[in-house]
Amino acid sequence: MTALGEMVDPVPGAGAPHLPAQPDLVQLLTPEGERVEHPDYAIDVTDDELLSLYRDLALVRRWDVEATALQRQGELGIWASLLGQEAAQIGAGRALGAQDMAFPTYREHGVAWARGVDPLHVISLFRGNDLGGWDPLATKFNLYTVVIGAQCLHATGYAMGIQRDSGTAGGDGAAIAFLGDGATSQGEVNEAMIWAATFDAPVVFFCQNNQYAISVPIERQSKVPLFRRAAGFGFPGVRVDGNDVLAVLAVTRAALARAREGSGPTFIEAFTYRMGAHTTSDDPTRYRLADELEEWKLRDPIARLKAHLSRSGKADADFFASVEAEGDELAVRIRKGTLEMPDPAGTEMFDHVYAEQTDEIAAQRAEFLAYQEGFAS
Amino acid sequence: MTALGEMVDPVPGAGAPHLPAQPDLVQLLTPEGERVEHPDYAIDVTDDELLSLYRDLALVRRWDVEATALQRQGELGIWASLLGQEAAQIGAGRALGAQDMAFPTYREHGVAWARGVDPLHVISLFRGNDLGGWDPLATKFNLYTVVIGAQCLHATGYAMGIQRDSGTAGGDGAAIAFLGDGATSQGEVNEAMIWAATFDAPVVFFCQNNQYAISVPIERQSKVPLFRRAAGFGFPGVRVDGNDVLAVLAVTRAALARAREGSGPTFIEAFTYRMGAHTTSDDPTRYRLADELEEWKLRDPIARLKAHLSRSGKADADFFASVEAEGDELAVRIRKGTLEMPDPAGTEMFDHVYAEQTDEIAAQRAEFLAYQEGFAS
Amino acid sequence: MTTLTLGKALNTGLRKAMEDDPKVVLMGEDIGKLGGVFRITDGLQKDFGEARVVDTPLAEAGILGTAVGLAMRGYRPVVEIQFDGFVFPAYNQIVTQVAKIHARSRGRLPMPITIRIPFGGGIGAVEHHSESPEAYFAHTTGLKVVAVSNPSDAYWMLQQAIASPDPVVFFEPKRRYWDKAEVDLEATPPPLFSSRVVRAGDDVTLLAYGPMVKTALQAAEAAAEEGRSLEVIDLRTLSPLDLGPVEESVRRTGRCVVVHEAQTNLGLGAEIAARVTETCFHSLEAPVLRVGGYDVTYPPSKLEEEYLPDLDRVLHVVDRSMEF
Amino acid sequence: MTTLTLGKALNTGLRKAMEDDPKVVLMGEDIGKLGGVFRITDGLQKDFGEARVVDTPLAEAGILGTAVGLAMRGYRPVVEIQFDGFVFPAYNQIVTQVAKIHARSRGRLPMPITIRIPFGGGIGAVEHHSESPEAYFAHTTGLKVVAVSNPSDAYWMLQQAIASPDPVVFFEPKRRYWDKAEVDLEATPPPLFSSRVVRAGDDVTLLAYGPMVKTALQAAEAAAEEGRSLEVIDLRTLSPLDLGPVEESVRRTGRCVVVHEAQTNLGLGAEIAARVTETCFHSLEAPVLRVGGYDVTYPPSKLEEEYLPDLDRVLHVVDRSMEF
Ligand SMILES: Cc1ncc(C[n+]2csc(CCOP(=O)(O)OP(=O)(O)O)c2C)c(N)n1
Ligand SMILES: Cc1ncc(C[n+]2csc(CCOP(=O)(O)OP(=O)(O)O)c2C)c(N)n1
Ligand SMILES: [Mg+2]
Ligand SMILES: [Mg+2]
Repeated sequence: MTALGEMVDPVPGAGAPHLPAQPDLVQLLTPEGERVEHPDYAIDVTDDELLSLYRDLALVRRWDVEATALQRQGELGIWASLLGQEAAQIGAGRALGAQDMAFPTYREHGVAWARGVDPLHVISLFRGNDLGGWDPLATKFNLYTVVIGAQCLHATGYAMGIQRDSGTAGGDGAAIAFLGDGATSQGEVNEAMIWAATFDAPVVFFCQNNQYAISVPIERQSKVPLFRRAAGFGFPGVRVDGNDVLAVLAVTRAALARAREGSGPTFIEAFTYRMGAHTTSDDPTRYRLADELEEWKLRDPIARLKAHLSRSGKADADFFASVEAEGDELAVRIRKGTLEMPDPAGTEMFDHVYAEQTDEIAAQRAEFLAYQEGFAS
Repeated sequence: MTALGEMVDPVPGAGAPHLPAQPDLVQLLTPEGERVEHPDYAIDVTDDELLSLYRDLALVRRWDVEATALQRQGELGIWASLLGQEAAQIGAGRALGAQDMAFPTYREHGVAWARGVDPLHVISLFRGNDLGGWDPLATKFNLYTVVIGAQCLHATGYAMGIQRDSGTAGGDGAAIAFLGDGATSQGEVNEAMIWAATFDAPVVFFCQNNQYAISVPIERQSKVPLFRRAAGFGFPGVRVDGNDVLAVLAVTRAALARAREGSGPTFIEAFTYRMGAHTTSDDPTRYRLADELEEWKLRDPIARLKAHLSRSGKADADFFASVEAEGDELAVRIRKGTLEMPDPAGTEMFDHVYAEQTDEIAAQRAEFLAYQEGFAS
Repeated sequence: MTTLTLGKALNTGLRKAMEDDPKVVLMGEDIGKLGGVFRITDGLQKDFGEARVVDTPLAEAGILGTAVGLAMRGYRPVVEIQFDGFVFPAYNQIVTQVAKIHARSRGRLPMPITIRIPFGGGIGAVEHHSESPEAYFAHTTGLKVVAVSNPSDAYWMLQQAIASPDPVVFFEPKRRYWDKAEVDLEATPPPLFSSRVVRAGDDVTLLAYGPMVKTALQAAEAAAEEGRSLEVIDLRTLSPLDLGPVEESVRRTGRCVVVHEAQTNLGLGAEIAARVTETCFHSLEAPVLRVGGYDVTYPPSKLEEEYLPDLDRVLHVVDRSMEF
Repeated sequence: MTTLTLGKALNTGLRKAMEDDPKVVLMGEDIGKLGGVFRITDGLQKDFGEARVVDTPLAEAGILGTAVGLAMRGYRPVVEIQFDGFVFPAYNQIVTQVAKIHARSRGRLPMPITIRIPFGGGIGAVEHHSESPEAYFAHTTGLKVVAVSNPSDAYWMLQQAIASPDPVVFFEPKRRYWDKAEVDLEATPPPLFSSRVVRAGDDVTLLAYGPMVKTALQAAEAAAEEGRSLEVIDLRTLSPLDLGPVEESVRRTGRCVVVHEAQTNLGLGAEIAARVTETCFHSLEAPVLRVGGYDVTYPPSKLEEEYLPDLDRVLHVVDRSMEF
């Protein structure tokens, strides 16, 4: 029999996950903002990079807060908040190279940001204006995928395409699939890992274990740490402190490099916490205790970097004020852009079903227009 | 990162799988018929039990050979041979207790035999007379499931039922799901393992790794030994010599006992070889070398036990002759029973779609009968 | 008589079914502690325990596949699919197993599984949360399919579906969850697989089910004001279909219009048109006409009002029927 | 002109498509070394290599899901589903991803994926190997669906499907794989999404597709001997439907019968009946009638001849049509 190891996952509902006590957790910045080293994941970041990471974290949170407010005011149908997961997303997003292609779920606003996607394009989806408004090929950021886990196979297939394009295993660029802890239970997600292993596909599975799938805690999906799953499929898994942007950056960079050089997939479990509701439709007080959130606030990913920057003297009050001002501008732009967003034309729904329009849909489109005109007259 | 270990699977296409060199393989009887011990799997079998195991192995092979012949003669639509996998199936089948429920694929004739299913009931399915003729609840042997892997979730659900019936985890009895090496790639199979782990369900996943999924070799499904998969889901996996009926019996017994006592699932990889074609429709010469088969013949599961019984003096020529005679009788019974099998009535197809017949189907049945009578007149 | 929302009627029906039969087990994502994203299972885990109200891992095939195993062990699983668009990971289990096991086993393995699916649009949601996949199931031999339109049916039909020895796909009109009506908890309900005339009329027979029954009734109301009399039939059962009342009606009216949210092409309206035309051929003064969703991908929510059939589109097609 | 079996015509068409476009990649179970269980991909891995003819792990969702990713990367995946009954594990990817991504992306992500499915019964197989699931796909907006009936169409339509920028579900009549006919490899084929009159006639319009075209032609032959003239139309495309030739025919004959192996309830015949009745209402002398599989679980093979429509059942229904 295979020994299972002794490590037991912290139980989120039962108090604080004791991150420092996790022997396998990769961390480069403690919750107190102290820089620590990890034998496998040295990272070389300039002060400017650190500042710009901070800026990204702060701005995506600001975007998120504004979007939540817009939803509350009836301007968005729904919003899936990334609150608490900024470091996981910015760390992963900033690790991506120009050739890499990202396959998000519906919550990766931070990665979208790092890929240069216009926040308003993300907002328009949640407003109900479109099903995905940005250019997924130009931004190298696929459209949001709502069906849990479906994107993991897309990423793997895309990675198989990279292999074929370069003619050498690995080729140029890699794919990265984002997924949640809940998604790990979907058959398709497991198939994606099996395929990736079989074909040594240059793909990274980046799992944000935010402890919940809506109301269902992680223990219902796995009794052992999720990163262990990968070994069963024959490739490495690693658990990183998802609230530590440096560690995430380092671990993701390493995994992407490994993929690009033809050594196959890696599974990254970013251990983090969803500080807000699942979406604006959700009421987390029904399934988790306030205490838990309080514990996690002590590990806030932004406060942590801020503490590091302040204490080490890498940033001063002016810097933080300037980021805040930038955040204010961003919020204004988002709000204004949202309110001014024109409604889509009714004919839109007929125009993109197929690349080659069918007579049937063309006829329904004409009928629709005639019917609408009947009302107008 | 999790170390993956150094063990590399033998590549069936590239010569012989070097069974003795596999450190993790559980074996109690060498290919030469020598009894060896394993620290984790002591087994206490009486001589009578050994003889009856031999008898089972020989008789199911005889059944199998007869069915193949019947198919060649046009009496069966198709036949899925178990040739080479007798020990895996009899070992597992004989490990089952009266309360345990088995969920086969389409090849577990050996398990059917051990459960007391009438071979003619299995034959009638392959003849095209029915979709499964035995009583799955009375025999505690589910109907054959052709959709690869679907039965693994059924077994897990059944095991969850056992838990509920007894009111205590584990309860009385366990479920066992049979699956092939190819099946391990199906999403649903992985979901079954996830569920089983989450709920500590009393279920054993018994995978016959016969090296191929039709033409596709095991390396396409997994680059690491299959039994390792289980650890990733949080429960034990074990690799047993599938051509060693004693080892299979011991390992399966232990896994079932573990399940029954509430300790959750086990994954068993029975390392074996499909000595015949995938089914009678298949031509294995298109995808594998004759050498490979020759190598495996040296590990024949029946010859191995026979050698042990002979050499140890536990059985004499009379015994083997009597088993052969019994086999001849069985073959005659199977052949006769097959040829005499009445064709199903046309109305059969209308009668079991629902437990409560619908007016619609009743009307189609009447229409069908009237139409048939139109021809008769 | 009690006044209940449709959602609360379902909740009450579930509770009753669980009290009546200890073998009823509920499974789904977020149905336990949370009580379901629509709160249809609210309070049930608290009262019946975790063994009978199971928060499952996030895997729909897993939900249906384990339900099959539980059914084999004598349980009556009632599973919740969180939204219509998320039933497809379970499709293999539903189509190749749930629907076939009774026939495969010649009746030895009944599959008394109820698959609850909140369906339809109109709630302003993102992709996959507003679909009407009923035809996929109605086309599948071995399943029975029903759709409820009002609190009373919700209460009764859910209990009947759970009591049915056959697998029932149970469609709930999610945008009507908050609609209220009187429910007689002591009544004798009509059979599960029966349709029902919900408004009598003479000029055109209007068929609907699920969320569109309300729309059809509104259309009939509006038509009445213009002196046109629509007979509205709530189909209730989509497979088997109960077309007796429909044929009786069409023989009187000579005209028939079917309304559903699902894409028109190969939607339920197609089958009904084919059958009614065959059985009522000489009575029909117009072809059976359909008002369905357009044959396009379900649009972003800002466009769903234009996509979904509404009172005006129904009346428009009724007019077309009258013009024949 | 070359004489080819339908299976060989498909093989030849695949080869041509791969030669013409280096982005064509074949994926499926056992399609490489074995050449497919029906040998449709025979020899292609040897000639085009393992990167272009991929023996996949045993997972249909994996096949379709990775095909989506390859399509995003500019490839044109042609996937084989080994048998009709095994497409359902991939159903989620097909319905929620393949069919929707073009619309989701407003055309930025075309999905030129061809899904080859051998379908239909009559080969004496065990469960799940004889089904006709085409309506599930035709009802799905965003997919296009075709079915071939003869070697020439097999050769041309497969290439056209692969060249199509949209996802095409390509149904192959497995029991006709061994049927031979002349194929003109230099011809200009008709458009992919068009139906075709394959035998002219005056009394009844008979519609069929895939394996049933041959049956329909045989029925027309037999009817002719009794002095009854059937016009046979091979639908070829199931979504979109090309009903122009059908309507033209029905306006002349006044009668229409649709044949398919699939269960009748909500099969293609339903949609065709609904549409043809609407467009030809005043020409119809009888309702559009359907000859399909009974609405039962596909039976064990000893009963499949009684289950499947055959020449006699077609003629029987033609008679019923004439009696109206
Ligand atoms: C196939 C499918 N089933 C159910 C849902 C409904 N649903 C949306 S989000 C969610 C939970 C996802 O949890 P996780 O994967 O942990 O991601 P998180 O939301 O925590 O980021 C569920 C069940 C869905 N979108 N897709
Ligand atoms: C879902 C599904 N896909 C494809 C098939 C066709 N098929 C039948 S057996 C088989 C290979 C199975 O291999 P494995 O699981 O190793 O079992 P074995 O036949 O070797 O015992 C395949 C692909 C199927 N039955 N079900
Ligand atoms: Mg989560
Ligand atoms: Mg195998």
